Amino acid sequence: MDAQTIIARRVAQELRPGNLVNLGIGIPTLVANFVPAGLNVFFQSENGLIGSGPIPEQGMRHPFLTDAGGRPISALPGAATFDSAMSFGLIRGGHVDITVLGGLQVDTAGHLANWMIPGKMVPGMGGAMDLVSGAKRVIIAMQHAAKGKSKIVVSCNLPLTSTRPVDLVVTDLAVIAFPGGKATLQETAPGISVAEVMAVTEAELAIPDKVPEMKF
Amino acid sequence: MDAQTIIARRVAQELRPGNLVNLGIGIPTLVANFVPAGLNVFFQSENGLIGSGPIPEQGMRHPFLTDAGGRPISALPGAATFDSAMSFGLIRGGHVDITVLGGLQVDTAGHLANWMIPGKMVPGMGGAMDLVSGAKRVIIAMQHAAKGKSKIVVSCNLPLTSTRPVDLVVTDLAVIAFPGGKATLQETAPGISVAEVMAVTEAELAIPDKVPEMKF
Amino acid sequence: MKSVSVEEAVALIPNGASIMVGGFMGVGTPERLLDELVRQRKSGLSLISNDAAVPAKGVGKLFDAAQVSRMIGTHIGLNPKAQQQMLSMQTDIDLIPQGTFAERIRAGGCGLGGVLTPTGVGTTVEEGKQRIDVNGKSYLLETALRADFALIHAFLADYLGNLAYALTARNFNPVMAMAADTVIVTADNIVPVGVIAPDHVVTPGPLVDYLVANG
Amino acid sequence: MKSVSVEEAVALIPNGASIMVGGFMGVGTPERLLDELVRQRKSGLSLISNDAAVPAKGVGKLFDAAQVSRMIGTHIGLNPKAQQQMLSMQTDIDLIPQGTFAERIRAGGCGLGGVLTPTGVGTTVEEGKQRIDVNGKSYLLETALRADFALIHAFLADYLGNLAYALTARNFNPVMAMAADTVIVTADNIVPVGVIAPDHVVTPGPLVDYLVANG
Repeated sequence: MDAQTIIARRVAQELRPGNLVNLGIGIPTLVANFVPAGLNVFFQSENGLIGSGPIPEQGMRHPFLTDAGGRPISALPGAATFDSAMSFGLIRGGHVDITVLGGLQVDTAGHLANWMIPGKMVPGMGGAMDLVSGAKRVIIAMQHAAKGKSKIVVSCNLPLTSTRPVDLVVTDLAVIAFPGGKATLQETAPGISVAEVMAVTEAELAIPDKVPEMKF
Repeated sequence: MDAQTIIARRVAQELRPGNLVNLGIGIPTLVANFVPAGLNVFFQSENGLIGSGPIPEQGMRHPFLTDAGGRPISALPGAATFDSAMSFGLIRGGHVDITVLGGLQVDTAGHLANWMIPGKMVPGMGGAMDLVSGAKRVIIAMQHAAKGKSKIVVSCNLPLTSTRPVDLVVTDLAVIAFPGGKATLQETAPGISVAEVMAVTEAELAIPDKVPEMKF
Repeated sequence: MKSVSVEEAVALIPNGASIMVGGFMGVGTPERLLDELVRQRKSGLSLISNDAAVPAKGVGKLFDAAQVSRMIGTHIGLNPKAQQQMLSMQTDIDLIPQGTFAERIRAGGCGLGGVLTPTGVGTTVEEGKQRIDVNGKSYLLETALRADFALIHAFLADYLGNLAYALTARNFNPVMAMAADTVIVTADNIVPVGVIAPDHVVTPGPLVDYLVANG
Repeated sequence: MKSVSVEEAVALIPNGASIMVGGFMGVGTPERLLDELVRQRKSGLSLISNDAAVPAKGVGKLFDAAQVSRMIGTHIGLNPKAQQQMLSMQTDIDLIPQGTFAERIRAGGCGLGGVLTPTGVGTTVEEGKQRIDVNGKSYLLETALRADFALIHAFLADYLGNLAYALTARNFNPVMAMAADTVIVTADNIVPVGVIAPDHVVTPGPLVDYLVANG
């Protein structure tokens, strides 16, 4: 399994029946591919849709049915559309059960930075700040390190997305939660030892007595 | 013409083509009866409708189509329904061109009291405060006096509905506007002299050189 | 979303709960839930409803049975029982402007702390509230309103809980369906998925916790 | 409501005007109005739009022709020209959270001075804003946003200007149609009164000032 598949499959295990789920762009989008049939989760696209489905065949696409990146999507039976004020009312009001987002850095306390690298081009935060402030559960799906540097850091030096800590981080090497506000290793990826995770993690992780491997 | 008809007919003359109009309960409701055919005004009912029409025949009424007092109404072709947040967004946002409301007192500066008599049962302000705060033009349709006491007063002693002054008061005796924040007699009712209006008005009215009679 | 009987739905509501009830003068109110609230003799309810309707109709039934200890609303002028209970201090009734009522509930449902409204500035409504000026205009800070339960009535509900409303029976139902911990819905018509087109859904299914089965 | 040609509609907009433009990545944007804004070489525009779309699409066309001097939006990541114009200080671009963007426009359209949102508290977004605590939770006061013109695209418009939107092309159009002094609409389909049922109207006709005639 490649890194992205490990992350996406593991995140998919967090979804519960009936959950309303918002997936960010990049690795988070892949999570939809690993949702068990019959789980009946609803995917929200923040441009105004609940019930978004896979990319339709050529010839079945409609220019007025796209995801938040502007790419064609389909709608499943029972879909609902709404305007942007309602869409972010759902997000900010805690009606979205889970949001899965990419990350640049997550720190020991669970703070996320994922929208801006000072000195580089600033694309804008889009919906990220609202999603992290408002969703019931925030899951970060990202590579454990980028260019050899740990993305799990002692303290974010990039601008924060929100002061609300995330709930779970899933990387290609580990699952990390934040009980009591302290980054804690929950699982390791298949074939990866606790020592290997610690070696490539800048932040100090709390290590429980037993750290199981991810199960697929 | 009786007092109510004078008031309602005169107020109807204030409506302009395409206006979105909200009529309060009581005399204001009668205004709809005097709108010239083809003027194309839209009536809003604040419980969630634009395009409200007259009471339908028995047997054509629907329990889910009522005015703000809960009475059956009809809807005209091109009607639109919406929720209460939208309805008051239209009102507060200045999208309602004219609201016609009843009044208990209007003072020299145009301040209105129309929702509460201290010591008496308090029914609640309903939508009155939003309508007076938000509508583009506020017209008060009321009797000039009640139980021999002028309702056009020096200063309201009843609790105000809003600090925003009303634009026009139409009574069975007079039309009063508030140019420069000063109650000014605009017209008298047919057969009523300026002196007669002044005699029954507590507030001091500015009297222009020429005060025409209402024309019907 | 779970489908339940009306008895099961109302059994979820404890005495003393805060309940938002959709409807405007009883139009668009979930009458079956109110009948069952009376039958199960729920007491000490905190009612959040636009008005008190009239006796024997809508939330008026709760005043008939003296089940309301507190109410936030905008108008009770057509229900003499609600008025009596207010004057005899049996029920604590807080009357606020209707647009403010709608926005406070919407704020509660949309995760906003409150809104700034010009309505009520300089009137008795201002008492105890913060006045905030923006660009030279004065507003009152009106804070968000939520409840334990929202009791909602729709015209159409599909098997997933997507809701559509009819005419003036929509009123406060859509905003209330977002502003409570538990949302219970009755519908005139329960229909298969797809009967309500995506663009015609007003309240998306994931907002609904319990849909009361029809007889 | 008045029916006008696309040339007449755009001629109403002066150089330097503030314009809200509906659409999300160009989906639900009134393309004909944008083509005409380019053809009439309107300059110095203050653009209020969720994003900068992509070159040659939606509001992207205004960046292609360097007609935007100021923008308030949430994301410009997919339009390199907008990014260049921001970095070269040719265009002053204010990027804010998308939910805040939607609420500020809604507040502008609904006569609210602003809203309290938790989004952005403790981040760079808080700079220069008032923080207000309600019930122990912190919020930012975000003020209302309005424009001189709103350029709106609907799927259906009837002869009275009632509008309905299709799928994700709805997005910011309904809130913007309430938040501008003058509202100009294009529609895929202009249809007789009654084709859009009252319960399916999203933007009522009285909000529309100009409906652009189809060819």
